[in-house]
Amino acid sequence: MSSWYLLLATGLLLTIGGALWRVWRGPDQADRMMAAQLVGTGGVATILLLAAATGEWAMLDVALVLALLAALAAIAFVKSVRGAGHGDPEDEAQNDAARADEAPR
Amino acid sequence: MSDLFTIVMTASGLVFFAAGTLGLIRFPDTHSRLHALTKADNLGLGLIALGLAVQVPGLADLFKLVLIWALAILAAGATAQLVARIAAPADLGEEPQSPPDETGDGETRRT
Amino acid sequence: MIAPSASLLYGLCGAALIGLGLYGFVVHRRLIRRVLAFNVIGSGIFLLFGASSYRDPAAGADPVPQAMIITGIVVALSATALALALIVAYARLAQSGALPEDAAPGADDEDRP
Amino acid sequence: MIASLFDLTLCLLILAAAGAAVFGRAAFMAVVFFIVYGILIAIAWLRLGAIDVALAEAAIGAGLTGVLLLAALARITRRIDAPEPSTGPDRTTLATALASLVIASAIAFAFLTLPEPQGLQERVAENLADAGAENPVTAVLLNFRGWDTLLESIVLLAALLGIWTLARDEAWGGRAGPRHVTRPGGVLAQFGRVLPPIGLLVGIYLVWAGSKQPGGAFQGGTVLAAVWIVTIMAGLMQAPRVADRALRAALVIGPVIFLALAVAGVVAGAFLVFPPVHAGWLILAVEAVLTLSIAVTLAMLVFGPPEEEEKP
Repeated sequence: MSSWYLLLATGLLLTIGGALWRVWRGPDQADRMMAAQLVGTGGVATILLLAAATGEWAMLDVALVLALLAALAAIAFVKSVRGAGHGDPEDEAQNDAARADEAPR
Repeated sequence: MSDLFTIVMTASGLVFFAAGTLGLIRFPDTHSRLHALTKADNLGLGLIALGLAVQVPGLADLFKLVLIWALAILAAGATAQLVARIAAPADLGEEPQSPPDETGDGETRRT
Repeated sequence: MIAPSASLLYGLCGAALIGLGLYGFVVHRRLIRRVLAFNVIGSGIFLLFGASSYRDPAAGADPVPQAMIITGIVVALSATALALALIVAYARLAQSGALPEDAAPGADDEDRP
Repeated sequence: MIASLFDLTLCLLILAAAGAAVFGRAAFMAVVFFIVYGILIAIAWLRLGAIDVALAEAAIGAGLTGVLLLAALARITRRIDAPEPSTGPDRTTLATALASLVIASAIAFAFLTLPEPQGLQERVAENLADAGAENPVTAVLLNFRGWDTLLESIVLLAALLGIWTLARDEAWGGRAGPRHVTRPGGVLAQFGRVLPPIGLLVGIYLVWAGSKQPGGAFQGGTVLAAVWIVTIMAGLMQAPRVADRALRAALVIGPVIFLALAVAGVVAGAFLVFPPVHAGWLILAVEAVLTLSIAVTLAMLVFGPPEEEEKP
């Protein structure tokens, strides 16, 4: 069983490699960020399989932390696109305010 | 028996991951690539977690598996929404059935 | 053929990372790229350290290097935070992301659509 | 054999991500690659049997560092002069590449010719019973090499002070970092409501479990800091004022109590020595306050120096 898990995990790494290609190609920043998101999900799945392969189930905690913080970078990214990194990516009116605010002081 | 279940489930999980990556590489624009990512990958993760659920030694580990999947779905749902809103609207031109982009103003292209 | 051990592969990977980071640290003009390269050097050293303490997997992972690496990761983060804050403050004052003595044109970055 | 295949693939991915972070043309792309790199390195630590390190790397490398870099990049690029055209490799680049190659090869050679490993596993295992923690890494961090941890918590504070000195005079005392705005009831605000309860649970669990299994004050503290950062980025809370007394108390309570216990150890025998009988609860107490201080300090490091508050 252990070999099976490792084989699958290697397969997952290859899909992560595909995502790396998309981070490289872009073309948009959004593409790069979402591909990084896939690496996060794939990484979580890889860790689950590693835990099963080695029987070290404490590794699940690492997957848990990774899944918990998966959104952190993406949120920082959508924030960074608006204003000085603190705007609301969902609100047009406040976007305008944020843009006005970012004019040189 | 449970080993067979695990093998089938984890293998199908990998298939979904592969499909997601294929979509990420092959789909023509940002918004359809978002679809590939958020749906296929989280299904793949769910299948792998389900397959391993019959192997974990304790109830706590089972709970962790469920929590991991729930968190991954939550994160993917929220971030896909947010990133889709700021993705460059040029992509939308090729995709008429997409909802109108409320906020996109092409700022993603700036840097 | 004997399969290479995990420690061997990751140790060599760590050495290569140090080389990569060193190159980027010297060549890049933009300060934020230097911070990235510096972090690559750092994690390469950690990986090398961790791998060299895991050459005998039967004995288990050595807890002392692990503890030191955790300390190192946290210190690297605080150094990165300070460096980035300095770079942001510098960019605000000098309207530039690179130091004046590095002003000669070189490989630089641009996000292209 | 399959294990080696996995390790080899992972090493190649790590090198690809690091290479792209170093060689990539766009700064944003380099930052994204660095985030990806952090995730991959965390997996590598699992393959080296270091689950504790993997936890720290997952929380810091893949989580906090990404936020820091993206926020800094957003603030720098707005002010930056037009990017300059890239030129072909000149003599300096070639010389640097050659020098880096030589240094990396020398390190690889040194690694390959290391003498037989003489790890400290056995020494640690022998003394684990008196250490007050069953997880050997926690025992090393808080007991055997408590010095490192004590000084590290002070290094964190020093870095924060350095960042705070970058505040402009008129902004001093104000809230750390920019004020985040979000649409009430929007996706981000909702996400910011759902995540913190789970994150708090996970963070505290990691600290509590850290005495027996992988986890501990640093890993738990980082998760708690990340949760706080999410709440503030979602606009549900505001960062505290840097002049706030409660904030300052939270920043120093960890190092202060650790230091006080270390000095108290002089009475029992030596500096920074926990008597074996009491080591268990003493370490738990130090971990609890350290977690608080580490979480608050890390979050404040990410928020940055205080800035002028926006006029509503």
